[in-house]
Amino acid sequence: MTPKPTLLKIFDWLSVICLIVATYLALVFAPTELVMGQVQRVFYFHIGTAWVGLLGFIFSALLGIVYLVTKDMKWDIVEVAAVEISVVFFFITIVLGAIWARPAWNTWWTWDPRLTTAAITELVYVAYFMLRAGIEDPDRRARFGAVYALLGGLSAPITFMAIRLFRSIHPVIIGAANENQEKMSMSGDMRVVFFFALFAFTVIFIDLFWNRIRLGQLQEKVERLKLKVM
Amino acid sequence: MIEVKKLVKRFGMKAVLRGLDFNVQPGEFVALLGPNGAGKTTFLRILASLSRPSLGDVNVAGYRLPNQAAQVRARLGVVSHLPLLYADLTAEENLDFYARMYGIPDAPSRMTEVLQMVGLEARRRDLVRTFSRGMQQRLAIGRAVLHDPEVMLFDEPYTGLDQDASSMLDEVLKSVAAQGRTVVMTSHDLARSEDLATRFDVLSRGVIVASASRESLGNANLLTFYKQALAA
Amino acid sequence: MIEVKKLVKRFGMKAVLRGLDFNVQPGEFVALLGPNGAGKTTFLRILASLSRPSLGDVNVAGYRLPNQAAQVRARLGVVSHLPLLYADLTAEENLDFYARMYGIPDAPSRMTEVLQMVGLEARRRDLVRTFSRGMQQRLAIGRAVLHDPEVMLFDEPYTGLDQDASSMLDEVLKSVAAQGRTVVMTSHDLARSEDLATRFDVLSRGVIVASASRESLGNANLLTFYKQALAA
Amino acid sequence: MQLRPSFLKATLAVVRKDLSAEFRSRELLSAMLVFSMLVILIFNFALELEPATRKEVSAGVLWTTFAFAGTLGLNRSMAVEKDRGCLDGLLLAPVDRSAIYFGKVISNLAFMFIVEIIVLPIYSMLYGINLFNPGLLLVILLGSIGYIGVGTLLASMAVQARTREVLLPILLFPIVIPVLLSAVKASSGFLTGAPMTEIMPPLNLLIVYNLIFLAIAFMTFDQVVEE
Amino acid sequence: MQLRPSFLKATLAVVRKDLSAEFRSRELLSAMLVFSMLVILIFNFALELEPATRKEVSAGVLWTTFAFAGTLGLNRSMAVEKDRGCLDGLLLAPVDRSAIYFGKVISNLAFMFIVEIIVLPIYSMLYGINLFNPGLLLVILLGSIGYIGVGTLLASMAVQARTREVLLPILLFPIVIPVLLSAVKASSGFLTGAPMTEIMPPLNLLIVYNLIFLAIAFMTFDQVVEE
Ligand code: HEM
Ligand SMILES: Nc1ncnc2c1ncn2[C@@H]1O[C@H](COP(=O)(O)OP(=O)(O)OP(=O)(O)O)[C@@H](O)[C@H]1O
Ligand SMILES: Nc1ncnc2c1ncn2[C@@H]1O[C@H](COP(=O)(O)OP(=O)(O)OP(=O)(O)O)[C@@H](O)[C@H]1O
Ligand SMILES: [Mg+2]
Ligand SMILES: [Mg+2]
Repeated sequence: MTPKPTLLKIFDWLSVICLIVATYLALVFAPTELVMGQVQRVFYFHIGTAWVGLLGFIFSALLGIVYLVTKDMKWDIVEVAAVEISVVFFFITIVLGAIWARPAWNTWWTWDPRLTTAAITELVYVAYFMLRAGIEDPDRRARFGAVYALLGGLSAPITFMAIRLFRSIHPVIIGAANENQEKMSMSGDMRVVFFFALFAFTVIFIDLFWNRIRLGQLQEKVERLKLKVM
Repeated sequence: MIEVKKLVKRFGMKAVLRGLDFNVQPGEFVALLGPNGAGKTTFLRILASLSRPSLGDVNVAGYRLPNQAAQVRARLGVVSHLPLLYADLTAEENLDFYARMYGIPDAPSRMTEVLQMVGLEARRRDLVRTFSRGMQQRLAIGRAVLHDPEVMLFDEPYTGLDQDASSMLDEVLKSVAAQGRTVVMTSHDLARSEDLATRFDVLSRGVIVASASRESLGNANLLTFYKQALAA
Repeated sequence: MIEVKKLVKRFGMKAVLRGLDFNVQPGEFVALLGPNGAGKTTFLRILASLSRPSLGDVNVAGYRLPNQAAQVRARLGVVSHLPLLYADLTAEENLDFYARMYGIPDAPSRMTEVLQMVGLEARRRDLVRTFSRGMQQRLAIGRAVLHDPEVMLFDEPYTGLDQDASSMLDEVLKSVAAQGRTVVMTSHDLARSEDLATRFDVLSRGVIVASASRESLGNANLLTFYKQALAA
Repeated sequence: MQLRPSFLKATLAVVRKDLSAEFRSRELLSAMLVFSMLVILIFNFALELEPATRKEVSAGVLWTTFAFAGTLGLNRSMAVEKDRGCLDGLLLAPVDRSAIYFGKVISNLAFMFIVEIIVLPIYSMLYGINLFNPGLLLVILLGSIGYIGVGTLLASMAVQARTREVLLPILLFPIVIPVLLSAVKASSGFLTGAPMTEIMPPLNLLIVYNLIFLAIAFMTFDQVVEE
Repeated sequence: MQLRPSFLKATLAVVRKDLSAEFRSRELLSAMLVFSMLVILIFNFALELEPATRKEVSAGVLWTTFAFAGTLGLNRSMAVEKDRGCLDGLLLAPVDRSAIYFGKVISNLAFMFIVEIIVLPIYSMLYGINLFNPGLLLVILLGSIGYIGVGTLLASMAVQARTREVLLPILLFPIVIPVLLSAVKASSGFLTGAPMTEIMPPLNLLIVYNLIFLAIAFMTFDQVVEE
């Protein structure tokens, strides 16, 4: 077994530090938002996980294309890793969103385009795993997974764009189309925390992603050894 | 007619074919023998372009697989243990469909010819649903020879057939061979293989472990040859 | 052990069995031969109480069908060409389930015994999904003998098995017969039937057209006997 | 060794087998759950449920969701038996066939209940309606029994047909609509806090249906599985 | 005789074969039609649709009906190919695999259209809403193409899976919801006589989706049917 690369070890530590710092910044450093109060602190994690989740889904679609072109199993492992981590992160986004929605909109959930498209996106990737579970031949499993990830990848940008395409109560901040759209005013400190959260979750994502790829490779190795023994 | 070099086929980690070499001259009739799970069906599916090789060179009828699959397919007839027929169409409609898919000119006369050959002329307008196992197998063979293929692949064509249907199949196979077509057939029935084939290859654990022509086998028993090949 | 009188089985209008008479003494091993569609499977399914006779008397192991089906079932072991096994359970769990369904006392020791007999002791904790065709067939036989039945029915048990698996099955069948069990087996493989059975019955168009014991057959060839029976 | 297991033991053996197979593959439960979520989602789109009308229709949406997810589960549960001849294996055992029927009913019900237990709180959250109402839970219990009782019988017929991919919902829905209808009525009664005099008629109807369906299924299952 | 048929001829051969098999058995169309009626019925019961709200939701109900009936049809249409190895038979022909894909898409579309043509007047009658609106028909045409286009691809994957009884709706619905959603929006725009500026965005979205889905399916069908 190959030892853990040093860079990965550094990443492991870096992501732990990032998580701690981001938590500190969000819970303590960031100013309390005037309108919504303490619960607004959830925002930094909400946006952080959503960012890496969506990015991972789009990435998995690209990896699907790469697999279909190269037919190299290693891309399948990477694709599964991307989907798996993104599904978890995106689930956290939804849960945090729901927690935030409770005080902000006085309900856990509402059938707003952003929320609905987010739920659909999550279901696409649950279906992705069910498809894979139903196929025994690993090559075919990889191919079907790649095709489905490619189709599913469309739903990630839609989820992102949903609030811009349809009327929505979910606020837009990044590139808000026009000024009269509801917009949360971020103070300078908030902005700092916001960007740090994005950075922190990117680091954490990369670290988990890398570790998950290594796990996939080790699993493959175990399979191979098992076959040799048999 | 068939040239296979260092063919490897993996399902995931598991290598089912591991560097298989296989050559068939035009007009040869090769019986491919081997235990359950040896990879016979897998190998025939690769020759039929239904499955992609993981590694290695495969040439069939002068064309390379998988790149020139369409050319190979036009020259190939396949009989698997499933009938590949539509139960809700008549015998004629089934053949007509495949005739269109192969772009056969003058389809009606060719269809009549084939139906006569497999002895189903009288039932051409009956639904395949109403056919017995033996009759379906006949039609499956008719379907496979419709476009007059140069190479034919048979995967356990005798499975589940009774004596009559088996004799019919014997005759069809002999006539196919007599027309100079190249044939590869898998079977667990050594007696039948001995009757028909001009060459016997034993596939075990993903490679051809022994090969003998009818002449080189001489008076030796095919069963002993097969057992020795596996024991080695 | 088995007494069948004037058995008729219709599917709608079509009579598949038409007044069939059939008797088997305890300890006999009957090979039931016949062309595709003769009604062999239909007949075995009636003996197994899976299908109801349209007319006629059927007695198995001293009980009448279909009225005393439960008593018959407790004394009957069946191997069909499907494995009757759950792919998502292990070998052990499959046997355990059937042991419960047959109310077998002391199931664990009986299961071990059976697994040893069919040579699957080492794989008892593996999912059936991962078994090869031959191994599944072994386990299917293990399942069928679990409750130590008096009568055993085999429907084409050799289909698709290779030489090794077939020899294993030969041995299991011989040991089953040696234990004095009554066996009825259908097969298209005359050579195998000749090796195993003590009696040969030919079923054609829904009736038994010929029956010969091993002794009465003497030196005559089974194939000629079979052909004559069908020609008559 | 000509012992025969008791009715109860045979039933439990079937249940045990189904649960341990499902525990291993989890394919049936996950399929039912995901499908439930999808049906709820599609309903929401299709009907653009306004907050005002939600409370009135949520009993309907809930039962439709259960009905669709249930068909999926029933189909798969019987297909597993049919595919590798296992149904024949069951029928060959020296047990009463109704023990097999009840075994399948109990395991299908178990799957249905698990799905319902997960869907209910999610639905409560999504629509902001408190569904943890003992009356509603009773209706769900009764409605599921009726639905699965007749569904298991019809699924055993459907998997034996040539068109088995499509047959079950077509057979099941028209038969089971009375059950669903009374369940919807009783459920929305409990949800809107209607007086018991309004709730009792559909509830009684539901009980009567359950009894009739189970009795019929009990008596005819034999005929359905035999050739 | 080493001729090869043109792309068009191969596509037409597949369509012709499907249509004549269906013309004989009629099992697919009848199943889809009966199921459509059942879905409409269940909607009506479950939701106790008031005449007032009907007009607003009828586009939604209509599309949900089509979506459910469509899954049934797609599943059966691909199961027929898979069951007796016919899919292998198709793949053995010396034709481009996308010709097979387009052939299946066209015949599935034909079945879908037939069902829609029958369901529309029935729905109009049941709910007293005139659905013969050229705009609506255009939306139905476009929506069905998108739905069947991606559905045929996913059905070819689903029938190859172990859990094929349950997989198709789970794979298909989340992917195809954007198509259904824009179809519902555009349809109800036409039904309520909304201005074209409101109808165009979902209609454009629908066209874009159709193009993307058909392009992806066209390019990946090969991968899905090969071993
Ligand atoms: C793709 C998924 C999502 C993304 C990218 C996303 C992004 C964002 C962003 C950037 C904000 C901050 C807006 C601002 O403060 O001006 C926000 C706020 C919020 N999000 Fe999300 N979100 C997603 C999904 C969800 C989900 C699924 C929920 C609910 C279950 C949710 C609930 C909320 C709530 C309640 C707020 C605060 C709204 C307010 O300030 O009034 N979000 N989201
Ligand atoms: N699609 C697949 N995915 C994974 N493994 C496969 C697949 N197809 C075949 N195999 C495996 O490959 C091996 C060879 O199978 P194959 O069907 O080629 O054997 P065979 O020689 O035809 O056997 P038989 O005599 O039983 O027909 C088996 O171990 C089988 O489990
Ligand atoms: N359930 C059924 N409904 C209608 N016809 C049936 C049914 N089962 C069998 N048949 C018909 O009964 C006849 C006998 O079938 P059966 O399977 O018993 O033959 P068999 O002797 O086992 O043939 P084979 O050697 O091919 O296995 C066939 O013509 C078959 O089509
Ligand atoms: Mg094989
Ligand atoms: Mg038979």
